[in-house]
Parts: sequence; structure tokens; C-alpha cells
Amino acid sequence: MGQAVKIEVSKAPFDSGAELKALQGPSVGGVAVFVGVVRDENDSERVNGLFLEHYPGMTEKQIAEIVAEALARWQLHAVTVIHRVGQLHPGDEIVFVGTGSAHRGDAFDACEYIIDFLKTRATFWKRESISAGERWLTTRESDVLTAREWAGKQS
Amino acid sequence: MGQAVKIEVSKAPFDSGAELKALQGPSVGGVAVFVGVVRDENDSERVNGLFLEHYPGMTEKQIAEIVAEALARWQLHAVTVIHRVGQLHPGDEIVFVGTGSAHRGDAFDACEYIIDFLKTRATFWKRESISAGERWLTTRESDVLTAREWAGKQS
Amino acid sequence: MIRVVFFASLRETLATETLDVDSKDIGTVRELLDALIDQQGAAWHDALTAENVLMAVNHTMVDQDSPVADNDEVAFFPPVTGG
Amino acid sequence: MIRVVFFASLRETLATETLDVDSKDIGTVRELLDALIDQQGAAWHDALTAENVLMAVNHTMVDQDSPVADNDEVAFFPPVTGG
Repeated sequence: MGQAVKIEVSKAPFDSGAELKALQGPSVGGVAVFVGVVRDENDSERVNGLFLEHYPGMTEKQIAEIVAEALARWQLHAVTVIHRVGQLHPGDEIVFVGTGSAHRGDAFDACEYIIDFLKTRATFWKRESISAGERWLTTRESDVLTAREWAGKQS
Repeated sequence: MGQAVKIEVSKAPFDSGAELKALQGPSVGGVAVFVGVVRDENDSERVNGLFLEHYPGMTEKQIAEIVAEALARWQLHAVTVIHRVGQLHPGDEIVFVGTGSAHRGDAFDACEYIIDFLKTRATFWKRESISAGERWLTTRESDVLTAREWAGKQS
Repeated sequence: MIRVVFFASLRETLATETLDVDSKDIGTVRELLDALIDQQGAAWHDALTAENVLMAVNHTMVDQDSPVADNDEVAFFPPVTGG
Repeated sequence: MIRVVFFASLRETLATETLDVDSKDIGTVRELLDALIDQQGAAWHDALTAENVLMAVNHTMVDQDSPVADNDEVAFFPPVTGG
């Protein structure tokens, strides 16, 4: 069967439950999903809000490249990546990555691969509101290391 | 914060979207979910239905043990495991495993750990309806190997 | 009494879901198996002595040497297929 | 014309989101940077020559030696924070 790919970068909230269901279909034995949520604290600071900026056109293209790599590496029937931008608040769902496959190992690995590279390679910038004001965040070193580990892994 | 654990073995369908949402909460930065779906084919045979039997009391206890291992090994705020039993059909959601954590790596690893051991250690028996009749399934060798790999992994 | 329960293909083969067995003279799972086979005959012997039959006492997996006492629940079943 | 766009902290520092630059005499990203700094002065020099500034031409990440042509879109931005 074919591969259904959905990629969206949008200010609008998404319905993670509906997206989870939409990944299911004939021959899909397992769906792996990651949902990222805006946390109420970061580096021991209370976070009041998170503003996300992206590069329209480029960001979507980068996500499509990451998804294409995952499709080449694992057997997948469906992939959905949704990322919110704009002003968000603690508890808001910020990112949804979902994969549907005949094999649960493929679904898990591809889902984790996509979110790991989204965290390091996609053009998103985050500005946090904390009590002291606003601060632009830098890439987490741990995220860079996590993404690098994939280079050494067999699929 | 505490750890919210929900374990259910039931004939009733579950709402995977609502369960995904319920794993979110303060300090949860990421939720990893696996949903298993009854496939329409197995070993090249068309599957018309799947009957699941469990050992009431013992199965729930085994799942609780697997979840306790995951809670000891990774930093988790919430874990949900729901498994359906009884007569199911292709496309039905059969199992939901979800984990909520401050760290996405912990959420992923714990979710995969739990489903890997559910596949090999929990007392469930599956009887498939195919055109030739009914057949009880045996454990997949691949599932046994997958579960064994965890013994060699660092958390 | 010892409550004996069977699951899945074993339940179907024996056409029995549960059975109460007098606990007198039974101290281990092996002795319970012998008593069951004595009572029920050849078909039960073949089904219960198959090498892949698993057993549990009070929801914990055990082997044939494990102790069994009055009021215990003993289960016999084929290898699990997993969740 | 070359369309130049800035993002995130760089957009805020320069107080500029987009800018059109005459493509005459500009063949590389480096030449575009020089032209921008010439036009805009010291604050732009400091912001645009910071070592962590990234650049893209027509949605593909490039370095300063990459070619730029009329009608291209060139973006400058700080390191990405990831999704």
C-alpha cells in the first residue's frame, strides 16, 4: 500500500486524538505517537508562555526531508507531523509526531527519529516568557547528541 | 510529583485520544503512546477476527510488575496500559500503552519497554479466525528476541 | 479444596474451565497433576504432560516442584501469545 | 532585487523583517552581507558577523561563499532552537 504523509506547521491547535486515529488503516498493526507539551518550567525557571517562530516554506521543507529519511529507513504506512507556532502556554500541545506501521519496532524507531531531528534540524526558534522577561532559547546540547546517535545506529 | 498509573484489561473499547490527553499534566513535557491495532492479515492469511483470552487477576498483576520496572528505570509522571480481551476484528484498537515524562527519551524508552514485555510476559492468548477456521497463536520468536534485548541495554 | 483452572487451547482440549480437587495427599503441583491424570485418563495425560504446558499457583508462575496447599488456585495453560 | 529576510533574535536586533537589495554587483552571500553592512552601519555589522549567524538561499542552508542571484530569497537567522 501507499504511504500517507501529513505535514503541518500552524498557529491552530491540533486534535491529537483524531490524528492518532487517522494514522490507523489496513495493514497498520501499530501506531507510535509522540506529543510534546509546553512545560511550566525550564532550567528551574517558571515559564509563563512560549512564542514559536518558524521560516514558512523552509521549515516545512526540512520536515519533509526528515520524514523522507524515515520512510526510506523503516517500513511505514503513514506519518503525521504537526507543529504549532505562535504564542503558546504551559500545557498546550506543541508538536505531534505519529507513525503507522505493520511492525511496532518500525513505528517506534521512525517516530523517535523524526522528533529527534525536528528538535535539532528544523528552523524553529523559541522565545520563553519568564518572570524576568523574555529570552530566546538555544538548542539543547542533549538534543544535538541524541540526534547524532542516529548516525551510528543500524535501522 | 507523584506517578499516576492506570492499568485496565477489559472487553470494552477504549478511547485512545482521551487516554493520550489524560497522560498530560504539569511537568510532563512529552507523551509517548503506542496503540496496537488488529491487522487484517497475519502470516499471509486473511484474518477475519481475533479472540483474546486472559487470566483475570494474574494478567493485571503481571502488567503492574512490568509497569513498576519501567517506573524504576525511567523518570515518568504517568503510565497507562489498557488491553482489550474478547472478540475483536481487524481495525479494532487492541492495546494502548502511554507514558508521560519531563524527558522525551524516557517517555519513548519506557513505552517501548512496556509493550515489548506485554508481548512476551503477560498471560494473554490469541485465537485467530481465518478462512480455514480458528487457530491459537504462539508467541512470535521476534517478540521474544526484542524483549531479551532490554536485558543488555543501559537505561 | 484446590481450585484448578485451565486456559485457551488447554481449556478447549480438556473441555474444562475449572475443577475443584480434594487437597488431601497433594503437596506439590506434580502431585496435583498426577491426581488429575488418575481421575481423568489418557486424554488429560497427553494434554497436561505436553512439555510446553505452563502453570501458576495463586497468579505466580511456578514449576511442578512448587508447593500447593488447600484453597490455592492452580492454573494450567499453553504458552502465552502476549498482549 | 534580492529579498532578504531575518528571523527571531536577529529580526529583533535589526528591527527588520524583510528588505529588498539591488542585486547589481552581488554574486555571493558574502557580497550581500557586505552591501547590507555598508548601507546600515555598525549595529548591522556586529549582528550579521556574529559567528553563529546562519544563512539560507531559497530555503536551503548555505555558507557565505554560496552564489546569490536576482530574485533569490536570502535569510539570516540565529541557531535554531528546534521543534
